Amino acid sequence: MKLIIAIIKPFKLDDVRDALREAGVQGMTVTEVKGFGRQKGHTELYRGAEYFVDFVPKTKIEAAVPDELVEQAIEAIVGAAGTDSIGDGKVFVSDLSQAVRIRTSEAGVQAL
Amino acid sequence: MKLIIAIIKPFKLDDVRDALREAGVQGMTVTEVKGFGRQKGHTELYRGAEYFVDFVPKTKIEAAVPDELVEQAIEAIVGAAGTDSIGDGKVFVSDLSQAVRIRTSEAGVQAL
Amino acid sequence: MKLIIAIIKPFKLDDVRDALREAGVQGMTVTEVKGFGRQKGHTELYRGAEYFVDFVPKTKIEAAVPDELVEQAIEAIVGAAGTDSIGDGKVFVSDLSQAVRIRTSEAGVQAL
Amino acid sequence: MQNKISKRVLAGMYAVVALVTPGLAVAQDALDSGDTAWMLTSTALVLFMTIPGLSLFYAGMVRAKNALSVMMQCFTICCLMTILWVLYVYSLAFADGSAFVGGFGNAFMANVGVDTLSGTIPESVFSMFQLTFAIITPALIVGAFAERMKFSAMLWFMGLWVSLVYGPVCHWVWGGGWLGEMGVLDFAGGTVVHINAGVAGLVAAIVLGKRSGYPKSPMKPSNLVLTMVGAAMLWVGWFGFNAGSELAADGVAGMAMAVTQIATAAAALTWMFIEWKSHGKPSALGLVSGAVAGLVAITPASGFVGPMGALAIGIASGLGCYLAVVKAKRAFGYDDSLDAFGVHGIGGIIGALLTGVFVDAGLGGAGLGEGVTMASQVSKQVVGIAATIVYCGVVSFIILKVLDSVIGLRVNEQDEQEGLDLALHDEQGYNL
Amino acid sequence: MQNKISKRVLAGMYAVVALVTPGLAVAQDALDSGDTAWMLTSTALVLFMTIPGLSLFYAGMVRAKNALSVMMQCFTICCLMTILWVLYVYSLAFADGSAFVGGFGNAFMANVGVDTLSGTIPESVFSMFQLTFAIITPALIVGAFAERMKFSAMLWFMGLWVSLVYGPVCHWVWGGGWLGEMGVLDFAGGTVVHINAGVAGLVAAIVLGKRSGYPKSPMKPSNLVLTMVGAAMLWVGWFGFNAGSELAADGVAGMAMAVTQIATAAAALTWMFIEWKSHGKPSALGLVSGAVAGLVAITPASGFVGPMGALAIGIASGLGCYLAVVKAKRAFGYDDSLDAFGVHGIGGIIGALLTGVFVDAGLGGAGLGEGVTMASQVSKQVVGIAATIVYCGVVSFIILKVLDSVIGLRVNEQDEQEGLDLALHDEQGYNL
Amino acid sequence: MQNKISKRVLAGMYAVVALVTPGLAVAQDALDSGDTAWMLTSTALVLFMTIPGLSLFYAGMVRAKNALSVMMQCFTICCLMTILWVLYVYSLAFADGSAFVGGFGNAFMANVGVDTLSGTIPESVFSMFQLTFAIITPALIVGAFAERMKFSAMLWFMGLWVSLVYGPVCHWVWGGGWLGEMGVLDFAGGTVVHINAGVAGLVAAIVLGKRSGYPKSPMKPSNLVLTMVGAAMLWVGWFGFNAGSELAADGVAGMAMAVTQIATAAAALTWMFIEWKSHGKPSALGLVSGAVAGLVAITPASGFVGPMGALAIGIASGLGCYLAVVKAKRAFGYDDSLDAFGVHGIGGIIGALLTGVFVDAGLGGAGLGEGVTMASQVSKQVVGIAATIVYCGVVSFIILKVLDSVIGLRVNEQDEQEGLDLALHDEQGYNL
Ligand SMILES: Nc1ncnc2c1ncn2[C@@H]1O[C@H](COP(=O)(O)OP(=O)(O)O)[C@@H](O)[C@H]1O
Ligand SMILES: Nc1ncnc2c1ncn2[C@@H]1O[C@H](COP(=O)(O)OP(=O)(O)O)[C@@H](O)[C@H]1O
Ligand SMILES: Nc1ncnc2c1ncn2[C@@H]1O[C@H](COP(=O)(O)OP(=O)(O)O)[C@@H](O)[C@H]1O
Repeated sequence: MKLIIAIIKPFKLDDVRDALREAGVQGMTVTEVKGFGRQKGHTELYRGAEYFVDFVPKTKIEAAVPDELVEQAIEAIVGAAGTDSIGDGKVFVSDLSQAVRIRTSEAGVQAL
Repeated sequence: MKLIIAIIKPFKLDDVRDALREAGVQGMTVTEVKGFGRQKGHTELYRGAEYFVDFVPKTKIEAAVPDELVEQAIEAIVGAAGTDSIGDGKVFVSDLSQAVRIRTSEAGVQAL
Repeated sequence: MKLIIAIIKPFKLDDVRDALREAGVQGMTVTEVKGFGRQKGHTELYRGAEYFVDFVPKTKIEAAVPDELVEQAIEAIVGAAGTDSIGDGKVFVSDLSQAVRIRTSEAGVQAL
Repeated sequence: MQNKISKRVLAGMYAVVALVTPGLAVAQDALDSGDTAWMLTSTALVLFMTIPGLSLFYAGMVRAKNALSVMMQCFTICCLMTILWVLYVYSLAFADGSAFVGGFGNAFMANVGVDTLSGTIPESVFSMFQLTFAIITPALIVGAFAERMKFSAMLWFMGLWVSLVYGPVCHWVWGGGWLGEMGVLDFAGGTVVHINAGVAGLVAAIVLGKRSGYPKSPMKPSNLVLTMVGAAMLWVGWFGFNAGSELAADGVAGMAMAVTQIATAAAALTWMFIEWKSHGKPSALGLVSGAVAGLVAITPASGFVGPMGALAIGIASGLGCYLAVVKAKRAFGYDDSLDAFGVHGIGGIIGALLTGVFVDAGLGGAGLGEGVTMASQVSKQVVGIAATIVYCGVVSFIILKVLDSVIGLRVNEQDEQEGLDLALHDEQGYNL
Repeated sequence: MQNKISKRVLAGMYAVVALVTPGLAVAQDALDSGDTAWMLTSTALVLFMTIPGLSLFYAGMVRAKNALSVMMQCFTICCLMTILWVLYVYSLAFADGSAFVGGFGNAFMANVGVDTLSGTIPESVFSMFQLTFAIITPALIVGAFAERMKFSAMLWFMGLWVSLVYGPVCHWVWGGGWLGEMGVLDFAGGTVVHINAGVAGLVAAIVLGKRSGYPKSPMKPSNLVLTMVGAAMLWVGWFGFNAGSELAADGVAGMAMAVTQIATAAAALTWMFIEWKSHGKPSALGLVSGAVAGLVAITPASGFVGPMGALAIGIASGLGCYLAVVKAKRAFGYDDSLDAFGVHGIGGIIGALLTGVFVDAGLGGAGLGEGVTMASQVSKQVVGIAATIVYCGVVSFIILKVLDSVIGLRVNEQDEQEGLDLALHDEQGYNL
Repeated sequence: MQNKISKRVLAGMYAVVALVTPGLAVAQDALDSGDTAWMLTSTALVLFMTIPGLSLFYAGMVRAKNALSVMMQCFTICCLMTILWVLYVYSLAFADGSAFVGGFGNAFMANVGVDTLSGTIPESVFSMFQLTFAIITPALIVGAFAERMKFSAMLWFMGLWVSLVYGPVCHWVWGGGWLGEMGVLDFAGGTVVHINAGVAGLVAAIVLGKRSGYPKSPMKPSNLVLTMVGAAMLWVGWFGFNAGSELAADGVAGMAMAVTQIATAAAALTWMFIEWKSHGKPSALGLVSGAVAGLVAITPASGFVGPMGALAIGIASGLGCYLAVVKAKRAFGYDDSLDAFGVHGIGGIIGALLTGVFVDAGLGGAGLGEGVTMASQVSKQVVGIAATIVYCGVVSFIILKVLDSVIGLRVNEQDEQEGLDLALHDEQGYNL
């Protein structure tokens, strides 16, 4: 099993969720995050105090998938999240040594 | 060392924290997340505009533990977080190659 | 590639970002989290109802880095995030088997 | 002082007289534009107390998932009471009738025209001013059963309660009924509004049972910033409540505003210092809880007592309500979610009793009636309090039990978990 | 009733008379401190409707990233209208002129001194009270184009619109112009304020086009708690709007307040129950939308109808605006972001029409003018409505088209994505 | 105009006269219900400025972790001032005494009864109206030391400051003291309220030192939506502040309201356009900061100047306060957290000076006193400003230094880091 971590633009969440679902991914967990990278941030000004904020709002998706689904899942994300502009985000993959469904105590790929 | 990632129902957080503490886990980091899976979401309606929200509020717990504690920790989580209903959540485990305590620069299991 | 996960005190974020940037890390993703560990929490009292909150606000930084940057990155974080007081946080490292930049579909270290 | 009491009572009587001989009422009194200006303003101020005042005060204290539900309850009560009021409740409360309830002479606002007066103000204004009291009283009860009652059951309860409890009790005290006749002093609603709401709230909290998880799970206020805003709005609006109850812009109204300010400040500081002493830190929620306690307690007394009486009433209510909310509730174990009973019930009782004391001219008050001693006045007050508690308690209990068996009072466990905003209204308070 | 109409109209006329012979005005009428007290208060209440009332109502309904932008638009409108008003718009609306527009006799507040009266109140107060109407009307339009208009274009549009549309239409109805002369009844602004704002909003929504992503992407209200607060403030402030439009603290003002309360409650409950019936759950946003619909519809009628007429107008507007907002908008596909047209346009039309019906003494109203039948009054109302729709629609369209070609109306796609708060103002509403 | 000045001054004098010969005061003047209605309303409006108005304005500008603390400070000040006022500060300010401070004739509200008049209104109302000024003045200072002062030290400071600074300075100007006698014009509190609060704030900001991290760490406003609501409430409430300062519902009150509206709008737009020009974008916070600057500057002038004078004062204050807040603060390096000095101190000085200019009848004002030239009036104004700055500056400094050595003024570093809400009050503003 692998854990796919995708950082995307927030307004692409629904598209990516749909694409992942179509690719056979059953579940995922989503977090609001702030990203730092090539995409520039913005300026805020309050009564003369200027703040440059170089973090931009992003959405992180984590999905545990069986090994055989990894390629399709990555493709699905890349396909759905792209806008051809800086800041579209990344996909990272890491290994999972175990997965358990709390409700049933099922373990392994059945738990996903 | 392993990183245990548990997605649970938010109101179970205190129970799971206590169970983990009893199982010997010393620290953890908690994030508010939204989950997508078998559990159904909800509908919202604003002046005739209907939105179906299929993400449900969840809480993510991350705990780095020494290898020998992994089993107990998983059991503790599964025991404390279950409500026998859909959406109770998952536990994922991945490897950690390093851990450092910032305050002391201690590394490895001592850092946990 | 490795994924560096650092839990730090929120007000150290800017310092750590600068240190990581200097160490050659190009991007990172930041999440507001709550931490549980040795650092004590606080009490809240509302009309006689007392709540002891043992979670303290923390900031989590995730940065995917090429293997050769791991040591420097850890040092940068430890150097910038420390206040010599309990609760300064941790750095964890895990393996990444893949990374993809959504915009260009570049994979591997080029994607970081 | 007799003068002032009678002004209050007369208002009701004029409504009655106007029915029979409208020309006469006009002959006796002429419209005073200054009094009318103040009463139009007071009506706006008291409506402002419920929406947005009380709505915010309550919305900030519940968990975020129930914030809209309490606001919506307050708003819907505002609407429902308005309709019932003009249909028949105003008439039940203020039209000519028995010692216990008014008749139907003003049902459908009959006999209330553009030129009908009530004292020196249009009767339309008197009726609307009184309506705002009939709105806030049931809205206060919402605090007791917040976060767990079905919306439909809430609507039925409030409709029945205002018809069977509020209307009659209002008639007893202000509409020419037996308590007013007996000489019970209640300038702006210690019994009619606060004891009434507090007792109904206590009964509702007990009949509905505790919120799931109470008191173990944390139920932290979601937005105390808004609670403080709500408290401030209650405070400012209360000037209309108390000084408006004089139904004129005169010296009594002025003094009513002054004693309101003084008692409120004293009660707020009292609560704050007790908490500081006993817990180690003063809190914002404590401060404003004390302020509301003081506002409640000075209400029945506001047209009768002087500045130093107000100070005493403020301190007493700050202390008494603190004990009720922080100590007694925990000891008895009922779940009065937002302390409708602890603040309004207890504060109302303290105020009603002390009105009988500080009305004494020797204590700076407006003076006892002819042939009335402080002891006899206090016993009249006790009768007023007891009658309200018993009548309101019994009838509220019956209404709730009947509704529970017919449609059910509580939402189910899962809806409570999810929060009433989503479960009952398909919307969320905050999407920040 | 004639008496009341004339009071409204006279106000404008006094302004004119005062110009020529200030001494005369003073001779005819003396300042009444009660009326003045109420009008000072009403002015504060109506200003309160826009800031913070409407600002909050709107800010809560947009997405968090645009919350400040709508508040800032309302605030800036408040400031800009104030300056234009004292420079020349007050004069255009109320100074002596033709049947279509006033002259420049009061430009720069000329001839408005400390002692100048307008009826029984200082003309300074009359002018400020009217200014608050000239503030809220353009501010209402903001709801139609929220979340996508350039700030600079908004400023130009509003400045031109108040000069070319609001000023003249106000003159037609209240300033001695042709609609008022013809006998069109508009007590507090059904045509001048609500139809005017609603139609301008509809035109703006269409000319600007839909928000990017509408209606596919979710555009959930960010803070309905604040929207409810805003609605409550509108409600309370509306007492100043309607009862203040009597320009005196008297029986008509009292009845205007009463019918405002009744219609609002009825409309809110109507919307709520329809939604409950059709969707399965009642919502807080629905409830307050209904309340605003009722407030709008009773506005033109408030000095003319009785309590039961108000009930009918409330129910009709709750139903009519529900259909407009929930059904018609979707059917036609325009993006009136916060339903400025659906609520104010439609509610204003319903109210203006029904004013002609329920003014009838047989239906509890103040009575039709001499020789006027219900049918003829209704047709006068239709003329008023139609004239406002056509004139406002055409001129608003021209202004927008010209501005679009000169400076552009819309922000670019990226700014819309980022949110106007950051993109146009370099600040954020919430940093919690 | 003389008439108006004297009205203001007389109010204080009546209080004095009433002490000695209460019958006489009643004989001279009768209660006017219209004036009383307006003053009851104005009192509510000015209280509304502090709670919730200023509390929200400030709470939105601090970081979320300190939001409750500033609200609690404003609320506690409201309570504490009320108690001290009725005990002795009202007497210090308005009872018969020397040219520098009043006596104890009204301590414990002695000689203020239901029938005691002050001009045409009850003295209870006059006293409460003045109390609301004594509440908002110290509450304004909170802005200068927000986010770092100990709550206990704040309480002591405010109690001492109102007794040693506010009471006397109020007496100098309005209570029959030397500045009023000399002919300094301050209609509604340019010196007494705003310069006083601004200077005390500046001294406090300097004595306490900068917030930890200032100016390097970001200290973004947590909730500008609420700041805008607070600003709106200040604006609306200010109608009570300025027009209420006439103590009557008459033509001067009407004009005071009008000029308040005009100056505020002009100042807000001025600030906005300067910012737009210099930074490239207009901001909501800038707009409302300008509005408050305009409100401050028109305060001393409001009963004396005409609409065009108001326009000029508004523009001048928008410009002057912008420079003070955006440029001067940074240049000098003190940390006046929320710009109490920059807006209230500087705005108050600009307004006080320009009052001496635009009071001139030739500039549309009420006219200079007999034998007074513009130059001589301006020099009187300078004396008033200078006296207030020096006296308030010195005494505030001494109080702060003494308190610092006795109990300490600042919270420790860790508490400041955690936020005052949790550290000092064990509660949180938001749990969303
Ligand atoms: N090395 C990294 N580790 C973790 N997250 C990263 C890393 N680099 C970028 N990100 C995340 O991806 C987002 C997009 O990256 P950015 O460099 O702005 O543009 P692009 O995706 O087009 O390369 C960032 O905002 C950040 O959240
Ligand atoms: N494959 C997955 N990867 C990551 N998170 C998942 C995955 N599947 C489920 N989750 C998380 O677990 C939560 C519960 O899953 P769900 O399918 O609803 O019920 P159950 O836990 O009973 O199987 C989801 O809301 C989501 O947060
Ligand atoms: N085993 C762990 N797994 C995950 N996060 C941890 C673990 N231990 C500590 N943390 C995180 O690190 C933070 C700091 O830890 P703490 O024990 O309080 O102090 P210190 O860093 O000085 O050891 C915690 O608040 C928590 O977020």
